[in-house]
Amino acid sequence: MKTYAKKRMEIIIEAPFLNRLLDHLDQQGVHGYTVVPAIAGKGHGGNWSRDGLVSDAGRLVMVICILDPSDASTLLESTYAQMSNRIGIVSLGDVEVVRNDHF
Amino acid sequence: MKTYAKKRMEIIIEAPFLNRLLDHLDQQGVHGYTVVPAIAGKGHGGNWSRDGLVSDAGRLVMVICILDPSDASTLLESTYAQMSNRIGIVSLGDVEVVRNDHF
Amino acid sequence: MKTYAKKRMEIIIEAPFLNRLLDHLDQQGVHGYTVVPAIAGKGHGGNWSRDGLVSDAGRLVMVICILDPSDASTLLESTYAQMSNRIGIVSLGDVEVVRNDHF
Amino acid sequence: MTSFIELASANLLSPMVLFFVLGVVAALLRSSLSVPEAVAKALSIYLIMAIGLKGGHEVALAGISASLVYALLAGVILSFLLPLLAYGALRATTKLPAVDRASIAAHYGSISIVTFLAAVEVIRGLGYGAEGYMVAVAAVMEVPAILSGLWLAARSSGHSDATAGAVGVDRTLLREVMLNGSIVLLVGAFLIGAVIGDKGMSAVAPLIVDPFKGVLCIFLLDMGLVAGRGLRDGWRKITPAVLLFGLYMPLLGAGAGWLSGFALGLQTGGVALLMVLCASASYIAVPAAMRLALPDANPSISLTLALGLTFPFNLTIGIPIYIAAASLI
Amino acid sequence: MTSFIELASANLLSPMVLFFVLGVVAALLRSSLSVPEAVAKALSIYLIMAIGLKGGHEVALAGISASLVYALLAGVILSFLLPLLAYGALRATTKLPAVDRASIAAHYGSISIVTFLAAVEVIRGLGYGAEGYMVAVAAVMEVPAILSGLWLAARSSGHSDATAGAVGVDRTLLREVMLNGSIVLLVGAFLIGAVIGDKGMSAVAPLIVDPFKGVLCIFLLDMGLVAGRGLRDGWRKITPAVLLFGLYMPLLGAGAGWLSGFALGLQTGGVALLMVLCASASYIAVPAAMRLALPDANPSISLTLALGLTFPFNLTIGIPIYIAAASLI
Amino acid sequence: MTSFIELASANLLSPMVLFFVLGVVAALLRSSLSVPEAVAKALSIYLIMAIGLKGGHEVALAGISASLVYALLAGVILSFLLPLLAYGALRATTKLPAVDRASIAAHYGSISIVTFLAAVEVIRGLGYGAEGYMVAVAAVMEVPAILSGLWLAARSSGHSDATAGAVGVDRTLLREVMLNGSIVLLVGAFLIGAVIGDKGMSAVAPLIVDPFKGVLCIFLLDMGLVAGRGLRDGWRKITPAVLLFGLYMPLLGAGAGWLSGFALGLQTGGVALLMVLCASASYIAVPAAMRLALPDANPSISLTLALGLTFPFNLTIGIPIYIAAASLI
Ligand SMILES: Nc1ncnc2c1ncn2[C@@H]1O[C@H](COP(=O)(O)O)[C@@H](O)[C@H]1O
Ligand SMILES: Nc1ncnc2c1ncn2[C@@H]1O[C@H](COP(=O)(O)O)[C@@H](O)[C@H]1O
Ligand SMILES: Nc1ncnc2c1ncn2[C@@H]1O[C@H](COP(=O)(O)O)[C@@H](O)[C@H]1O
Ligand code: NA
Ligand code: NA
Ligand code: NA
Repeated sequence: MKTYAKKRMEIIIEAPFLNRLLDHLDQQGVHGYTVVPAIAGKGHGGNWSRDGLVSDAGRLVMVICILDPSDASTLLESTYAQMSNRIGIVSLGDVEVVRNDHF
Repeated sequence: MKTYAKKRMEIIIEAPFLNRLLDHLDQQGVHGYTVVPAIAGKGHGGNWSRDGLVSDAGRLVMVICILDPSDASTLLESTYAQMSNRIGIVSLGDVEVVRNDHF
Repeated sequence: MKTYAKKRMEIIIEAPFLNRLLDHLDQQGVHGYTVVPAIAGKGHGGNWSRDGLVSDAGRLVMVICILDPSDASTLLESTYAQMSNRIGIVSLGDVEVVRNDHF
Repeated sequence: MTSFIELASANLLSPMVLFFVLGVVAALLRSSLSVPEAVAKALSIYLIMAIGLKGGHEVALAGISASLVYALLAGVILSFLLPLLAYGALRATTKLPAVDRASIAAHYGSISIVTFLAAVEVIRGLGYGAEGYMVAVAAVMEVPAILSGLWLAARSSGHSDATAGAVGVDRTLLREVMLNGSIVLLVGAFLIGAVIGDKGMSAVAPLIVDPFKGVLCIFLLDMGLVAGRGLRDGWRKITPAVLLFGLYMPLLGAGAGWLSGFALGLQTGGVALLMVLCASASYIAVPAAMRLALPDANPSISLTLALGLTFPFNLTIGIPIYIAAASLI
Repeated sequence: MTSFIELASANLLSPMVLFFVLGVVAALLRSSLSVPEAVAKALSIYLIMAIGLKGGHEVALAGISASLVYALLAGVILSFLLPLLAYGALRATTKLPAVDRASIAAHYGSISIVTFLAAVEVIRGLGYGAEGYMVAVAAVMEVPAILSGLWLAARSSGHSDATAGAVGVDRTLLREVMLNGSIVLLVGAFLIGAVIGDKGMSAVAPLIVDPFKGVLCIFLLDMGLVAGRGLRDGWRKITPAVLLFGLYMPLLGAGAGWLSGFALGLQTGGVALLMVLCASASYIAVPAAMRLALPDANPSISLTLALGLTFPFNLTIGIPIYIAAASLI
Repeated sequence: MTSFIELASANLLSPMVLFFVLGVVAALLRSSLSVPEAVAKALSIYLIMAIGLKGGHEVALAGISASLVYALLAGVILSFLLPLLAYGALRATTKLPAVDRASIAAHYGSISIVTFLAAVEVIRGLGYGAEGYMVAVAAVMEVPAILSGLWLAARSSGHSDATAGAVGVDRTLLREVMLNGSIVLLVGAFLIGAVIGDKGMSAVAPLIVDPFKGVLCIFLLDMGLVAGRGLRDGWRKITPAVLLFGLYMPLLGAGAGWLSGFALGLQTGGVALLMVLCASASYIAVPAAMRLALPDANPSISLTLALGLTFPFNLTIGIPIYIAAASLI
């Protein structure tokens, strides 16, 4: 089956910032993304766990975004600029998809 | 440590269709998969959020399936055929594993 | 934008073992990880679903850990040794990141 | 008709309606207020369990009568026929594709159990009598409309395009529809309510009966949040003609319910409840079934209609209208 | 023995048992009915907190007595010894590997708090007296069985294979077992119940006491769903001999509880409760501990036995049998 | 001052405080006990809804008075000014960077609704009178402190570094802060409580009023777990000087509340509640706002202070102190 090379961007970010990040992705013309909950984690800022939290602060979410390789570099740069001070990380991997025009 | 090349298939699909998708994977002889919840997303069909939903409709889940490269192409094709009209996306990436025979 | 090659380790493991796994990662000097819930799955040991479970037993979680390629092999080996008898799987993929020193 | 205005304003100032409005407003303002999915599910389990238990208990007290059997039959027939009415109305007034018409028709033939619950509270508050078996009527009205909708879709696609096979009602689908969690729980709780007797009922009453209205308020807050979010996003996807359908279809349905209730000789509250069942549209069991059976139908149109327009319409002014109409008999 | 049949059928028609059955049926039919994990955890927090508070309060009212101390001692000893009995029975009647025998034995030596709760409700409904401190006995019976099970596993693996080291009871494991959430909450709520007095108790009673049975019904619905799912999938993995164990082992345990309760001079309800504790098998604390300590043991065998067979057996006909037997004393 | 000791020990033995302590102990022991996030959110929705409804209902009964307006004004002013006090105190006694001082200051100017709830229960238990509108005062005190904190941060960063622009209070932020879920729900429930009258209130009372204290216990168990976890991990990140701030700042705030309550001529309970509001620090609305507005501030310092030190301090000995002080007037 014919597949097309795309990039898979994975952003792990603190929950209060999520809406702004998604607005940013929308503005950058990203076609789609999916948000997955995280339940615990550790980073330079120490570890956290979602259990029992009422506030969004102190909780992380993961945003998965499959995009065209030609857009990846610009998006990575602008996203990274948006996030720089925030608690969170961004990574980029290679994937193949079937529907080239969907992403 | 010796590792083996495998494919990681990631399917994001609307929840009501999940059981049928898993039945399909079972029939195709897939050895294993893991389902992860999604909490929000956006695609061509607009955006959605899981909060407060009672019905499965309008909610998405993510299925992760690590499989042998030799099976990947057939499975991608048959899965894609099953899903075509559905809300959702499929992507395929490369990973390495230790236990070759487990997948 | 300049990016650096890293490894993305994805561990799917039964929940009761999670704390020990994280302690192990800490001891191995891993800089960070994120834990994502899983809601259902299938493997050689049969299928499971998280719905309605009260006990941690019978439930799986996914640990995502982005690390330096130079550490990947050792970590894979030691993690695999820790887990061998457990219900779960480990896979390793390639990703790029912006902040080289963060991982 | 002063009494109708009194009735309507009493309804609009009830905590249930106000919490629904709060939810809608919060969602439209993009507030971060939200009810976690697990909690929304728990609330719906509670409400369905409670209504099933109480209904079963009441039927057991009253015994199985001919009028119960007739009412069940009427419910099944209404649920089968209302989709035809809705489908025809959509064809006459909108340009929606056939598959969307069929999907929406299935939603409107089926019922909204929360609208039913809200109406039960209002009717009880006003002191009207209602048959205890109306819960059973609600239960039997959930599924037939789905079959009608699928038949409409298959029929239309048979004429117009080639993918007819995809629409066929296969066995798996039928099982999934009949064994939808909310249906199984409603029927199961009904049967349990029918056998546990007064002793069993009084054991569970402090959970099931007393806090019921309060829980309904929280659930309606959640429904308001979901409906408001749906309106915010779905607004642009529906044309004025489709929007109008969401407001007149409940009245058509209620009309059919009024006639049937009259023919069945139900009490005033019973007639009003049958009207509510006919007027309301499903947003739990049917949407999931439609996603499985009619993947080409656009889910956001039917959800915006059922939850964003018809539900609030019924909750706020529909219920008082139906009660007023029922009391004319 | 008419009274036993009456007792059994009253139990079988209680809302608690019926909701459990509804859950099992829904799961076997593959209905989409499910209770979200977060809600199931919340229900178990509520139930454990309630039972702990009530138990502590009752003990504080009655004061610490010699009979309380003896009962606690008996509980610890029974929990240590019952796994030996179970292990032996499994070796005699099944071909399971030693590590599975040890794991199952630990489950059966420990207790099921929900079975205990259900029994308390039945016994109270029948008007039998029971010692308030039985909750404390339940608490002390949770852990010793785990240690016995681990000792059995270590002993057998010492003889047969080389990975003996992996089985040793390390410090971390012991801490994790003792500090399991359900155990900490039960003990903590017990202590709180013991000090808050009547005033504190009446402050929390509208949440903790009144809706208790209703919550238990929802929890049993969930247990039924999980048990039914387990049966559906686990059925093929257990042989008839293992299956049989899940039905006769509770009777063996209950026998040991009967003798001990008689020796301790407990009231009828107290004897029945001790029998229930001995007859029931854990499916919350022990499975998690076994996954940590004995990763080679197959978790689906022990869960199918404890939750799929022994739990329903005790809930439906076990409890009436134990009460009938206790009332013979 | 025997009465204070009595008061304090009665408070310390209340189920609410004991469950908080149980949570802290369980977390420090690394027990696996935890409350799922969805359940914690549901509990907070319940508590906020209940307090809002009751407050609105009481204000509607009493009517809008001049003293209500003055109290609201005082609340707004206190919430604006307390951060200045906190910021100054932190500059005088600690070496924290300006952005952390500003963030912490915002937390302390705002309020903790759970501390308020706990105080209401204690005050009611003791029979002191309190103004029904104190809930409204609590609501208006949530936000102004956030603006003060941001102003402090902008001012200091204007002097010292170049990234001043990042701190500016943009429109989006303001909307996000004002429309925080907990604020919208509190205000909405208050307004609903004000219009539903006695009939509406009695409909929801079995959920909203009766089980309230029990739910508060479970929520405090959860707060204890989160606070204990925060203490375990955050301990090393705060210096003794910062730690001290978490203990004396509530007293400073309470002092300001005492003076204001005296000036406003509030009843004893009202003065104590205003002290509690001034003494308590936010850990729901403010932390989320600070993460958005001041990403450079270290969130674990403010959370450890607000939830790990000040909250337990107020809950255990703060509330009795404030009541004793208020009763001196
Ligand atoms: N190397 C990593 N791999 C996966 N997740 C990470 C990694 N580093 C950080 N994270 C996640 O990002 C969050 C913030 O990291 P930090 O900004 O380093 O405190 C952590 O709590 C983790 O959830
Ligand atoms: N490019 C993408 N990257 C990640 N997730 C996506 C992407 N496109 C779509 N999705 C997910 O798939 C769902 C359906 O997409 P669509 O069929 O385009 O409406 C969306 O709601 C997202 O959750
Ligand atoms: N090939 C696979 N791809 C994704 N997840 C898997 C795969 N195999 C196993 N798993 C996950 O790991 C769990 C344990 O697998 P097993 O040890 O094979 O029973 C399963 O329940 C799945 O959640
Ligand atoms: Na209808
Ligand atoms: Na036992
Ligand atoms: Na304050």
